Amino acid sequence: MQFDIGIWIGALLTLGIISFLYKDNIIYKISEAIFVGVSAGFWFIALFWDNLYRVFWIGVFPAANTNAKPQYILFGGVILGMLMLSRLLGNKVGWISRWPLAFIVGATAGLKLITYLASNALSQINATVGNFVGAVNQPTFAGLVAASTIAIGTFCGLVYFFFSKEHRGWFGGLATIGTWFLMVTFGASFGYTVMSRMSLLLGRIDFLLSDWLHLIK
Amino acid sequence: MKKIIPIIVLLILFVIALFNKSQLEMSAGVSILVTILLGIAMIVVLILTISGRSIERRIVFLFIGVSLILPFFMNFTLPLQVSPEVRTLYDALAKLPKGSKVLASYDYDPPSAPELQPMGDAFMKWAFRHDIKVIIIGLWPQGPLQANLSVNAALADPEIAKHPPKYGVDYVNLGYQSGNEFVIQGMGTSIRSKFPSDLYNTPYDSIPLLRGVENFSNIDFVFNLSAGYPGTVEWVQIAVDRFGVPVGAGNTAVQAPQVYPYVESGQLTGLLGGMSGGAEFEKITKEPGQANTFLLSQSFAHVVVIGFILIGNVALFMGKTKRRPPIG
Amino acid sequence: MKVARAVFPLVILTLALSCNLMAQKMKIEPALDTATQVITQQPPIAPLNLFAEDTPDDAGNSMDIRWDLSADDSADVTNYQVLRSDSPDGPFVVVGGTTKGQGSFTDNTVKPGQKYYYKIVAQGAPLTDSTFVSSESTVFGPAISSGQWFNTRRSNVLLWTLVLSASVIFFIYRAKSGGKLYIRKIAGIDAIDEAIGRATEMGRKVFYVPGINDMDDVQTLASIAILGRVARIAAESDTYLEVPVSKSLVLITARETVKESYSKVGRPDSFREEQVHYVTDDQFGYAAAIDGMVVREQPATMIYMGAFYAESLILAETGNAAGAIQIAGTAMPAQLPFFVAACDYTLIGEELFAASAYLSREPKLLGSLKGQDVGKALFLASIILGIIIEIVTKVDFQWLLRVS
Amino acid sequence: MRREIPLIITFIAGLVFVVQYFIPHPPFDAFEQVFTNWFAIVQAFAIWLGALSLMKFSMLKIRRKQKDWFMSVIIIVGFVVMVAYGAYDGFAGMHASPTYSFRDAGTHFDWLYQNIYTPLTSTMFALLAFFVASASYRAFRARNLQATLLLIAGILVMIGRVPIGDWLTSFMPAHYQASNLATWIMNFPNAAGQRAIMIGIALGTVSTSLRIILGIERSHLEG
Repeated sequence: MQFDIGIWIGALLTLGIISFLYKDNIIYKISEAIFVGVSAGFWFIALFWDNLYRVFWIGVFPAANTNAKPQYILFGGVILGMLMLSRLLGNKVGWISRWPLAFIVGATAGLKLITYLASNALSQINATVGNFVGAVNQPTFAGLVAASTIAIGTFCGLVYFFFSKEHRGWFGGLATIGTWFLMVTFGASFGYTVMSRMSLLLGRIDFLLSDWLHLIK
Repeated sequence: MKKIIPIIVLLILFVIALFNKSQLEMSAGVSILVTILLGIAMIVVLILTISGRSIERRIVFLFIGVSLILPFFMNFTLPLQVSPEVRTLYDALAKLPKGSKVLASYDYDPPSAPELQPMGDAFMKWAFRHDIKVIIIGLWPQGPLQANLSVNAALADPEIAKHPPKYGVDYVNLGYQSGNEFVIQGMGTSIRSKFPSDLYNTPYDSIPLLRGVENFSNIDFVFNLSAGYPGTVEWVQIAVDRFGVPVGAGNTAVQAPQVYPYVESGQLTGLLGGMSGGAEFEKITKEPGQANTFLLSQSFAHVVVIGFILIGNVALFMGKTKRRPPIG
Repeated sequence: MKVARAVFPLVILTLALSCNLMAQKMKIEPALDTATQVITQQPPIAPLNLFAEDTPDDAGNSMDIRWDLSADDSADVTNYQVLRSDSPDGPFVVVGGTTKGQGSFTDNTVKPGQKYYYKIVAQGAPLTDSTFVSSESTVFGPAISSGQWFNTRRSNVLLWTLVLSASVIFFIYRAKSGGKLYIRKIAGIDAIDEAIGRATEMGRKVFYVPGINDMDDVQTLASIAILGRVARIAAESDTYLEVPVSKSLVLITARETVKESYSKVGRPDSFREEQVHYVTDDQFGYAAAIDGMVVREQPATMIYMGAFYAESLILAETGNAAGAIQIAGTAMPAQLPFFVAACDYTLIGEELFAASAYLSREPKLLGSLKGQDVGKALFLASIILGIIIEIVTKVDFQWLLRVS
Repeated sequence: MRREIPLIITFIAGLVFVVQYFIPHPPFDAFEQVFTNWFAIVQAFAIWLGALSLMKFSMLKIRRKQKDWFMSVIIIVGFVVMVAYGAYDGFAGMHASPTYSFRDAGTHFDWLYQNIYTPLTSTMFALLAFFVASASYRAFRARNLQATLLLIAGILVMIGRVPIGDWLTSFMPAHYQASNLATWIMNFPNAAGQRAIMIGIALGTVSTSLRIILGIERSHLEG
């Protein structure tokens, strides 16, 4: 007799979730409810210790044996958080919670505007130009083909995203080539995703067959 | 009647779980027979689909389940070619002289373990066998605990167990630190400032392995296992681009396509992508493990998925599958 | 003709492949340098011309140090150590080092405004475990670091930011003042009205899933903007809209947004708080819960807008099996194929960000799309111009695009 | 005024966080990290609202005795158990010697994590394998040239990443075998498509962010 209560619970929950594939049933419902409750609790606690304790508390009151300086600026986050919770006090005060929200939305917009422009757009265009110029300067046929594949693909793919011009004629032709490249990209992602997902299922099957049923080593 | 079947199945499983002590294995003949049966079943599906009777999705589910489970009991291995990006990583590791210090960053959590744990296990076994010192950290909270699983797997190896590596001298686990890419940034100046003590609260300075380890310039190689953010991209952008330490990585298959450009440009010293990357790494390091046993199932599953795509398409061109009417 | 069109790209692909692979075959491995080193016990010749200066374009916490390699670099030197002191006479402490062949180092541990003195030690063969034969350069100093107020290496990004912002703002104002705008049809967005209409007819719910990222992702911001329009359509047609969310800040924002939409169309009383509810922060816990809701409540319409990861297919397949009309939009490339496969309509990448503008039909919002297109045209032009200019004139066009 | 203040805050915050990118001088150099930290702290506060919403939603179901109200009881119990043990382990760990974290192996929290949370989340993740297969059968049809390209690329990559692929194509010269074809697709056409999408997303982000900063897109702040 081998009996490990943890493995049994794990196995039952695993079967419970998988049973959803057959149809919705009571075991799935219970597993789902446990999942929602436990995971909400998990993140609640994780945010408490990782964000509030580790980031804020340790940041403001660093341990004595490290020579870190207390970062009083972190109180700003607490103030924002408090304002956010003002919503709990009802509609009379609750509108204040829109201020921290406005700050977060504004800061996110500003931050992402610049980082996306720099690291998504400019550096990708730069790489496309760089690849091509590099291939021309040291010409090999394969290098040229590769660099032009990338340059043409990027160019036509972008054409597809034009909103203010009708996709017709030569412009439409470029957009169509663009969609070809997008589709190959999706296909490649699809292939890799299949591989990844199968591996995950293998992990679960291995758990059931080996840890629970002891059918394989 | 229908309601009783699942209960019976469950009961059988319970009995096996409680009392089974023997392991199942199919002989080569049975394996081939099973494979042929699976193929015949697919052909039946094809015929049904062409004749306009699309099979239910639950049958598709069953196919996937069966084609993943059966190979676990089969006993043959497929020839495996080691791809160039895996070889690059191995060559970089193999070039390290004895006593080199490798920083192993485990940046994933249990859901991604099936793909990344085999890589971690193979790496740890290889490192212990070849007298490479390993410094473990994690940018994901669960990472260092996954690393401990790898250490345990390595210590269970009978040959390594004869001369077991010493904690604190041959390997050390510095635990998790929050702050994502800022942790890597900080380690560039001082590893001590980011990891003042190890996982068991031993102060940094009283760990023999870390004597003289100030920052990346004292690290010979970084081995990163990554399932997302923060992960390989951040290691490349900061540790490689700013501090010049070589980084090799293992990634989940989903993430690998986004990391390929860095391999191509040489910023990343080798890449293990998904289960097949893990299997190739196990092969080249001669540390066979889980990825190799999974690979057969993986191959079966790919073939079945491709089979279903083809069946669906053959049916589209030859048969009478109903298309969903457009809405409006 | 059709066949030719289909075969053409395949032929090209095969040709390209074969050429590429042939060329790869022909690559020759460079011969290995087999010269062996003789380690002598002589100290290496000291490095010369040590120079230290403030690292430009930074906060003032680092110093660039350069030196000419020792004349013995290729033979005797194993590595260089960088030493620093507050006074020219020492004591000097090691702040870092480089391997042989590398004559520059950035000291990241300086304080701005303070005087520092540096010297370099070239180390040769080891005598014992911790001592080496070595020789020192002359001391350089004082060097002072300082912080700058503008990062000149980023002036190109500033230029782009200004140009793009200007074009977006320009078209917003032009649209406001009545300028005509053509915006192409975006099928996925046009379908939203119909999809909600279907839910109204069937008397079933509409689910709106705003993705699993928090408010610090622009995709979520875009999703909230779309939610505002969707809620308005739902409120007008008196269809029950349910929004399960996975992040608390999204909960707050989405609830406000939906509430506001209801009161905008004059039905503030039909809004109920529980229409927008939090499930769990957990990716798969969230997916499991929505799966359960979909199977049990059989919504007529599912709308997925925002940042999605692996849960995309779990949700979309379950929604599909439940027979819901599904419209998705995300900028996550890895998830797009699955949304394309399992949903009726999918907004790809940039289309997600255009959706709220397109749905609102407000001229100023549509104007911003036009401005966006100007940006796209500029990017396309820089790909072509960049390639031509660099090849023909060797001018460093890439300066405009380099990000550091 | 109530309406204007949030818009002004958004505008100023947006502008400051654009400008900080160009100023290396303190204190601007630390703005991004400060925002990251603040955001983390706000998240920790905000989750109280989320948890309350979950509890309220569940309570409502129980009080109204809606169908499956018992599941709501399980949700509440699961939440409370996890939070209680997490809090207990965290505080106990701080005062123990040597100290430990609530996540360390051997704590109650870790037991719950390993035996309840991990199987559930891994299995939910693994369901994708089934859904991928059913989507392949049902939805990936070569209806037109675009869809055909998607399929061909997908199949080549899938077959190229397992040993069976090279085995099936072993009659071809090594460079034409499945794994090399897959690598070629990943490196070139895939990279091109990824780039086009990334650049498009960047432009969409710039334009959306501008609309928000300028207060033209304000559905999130109204009311």
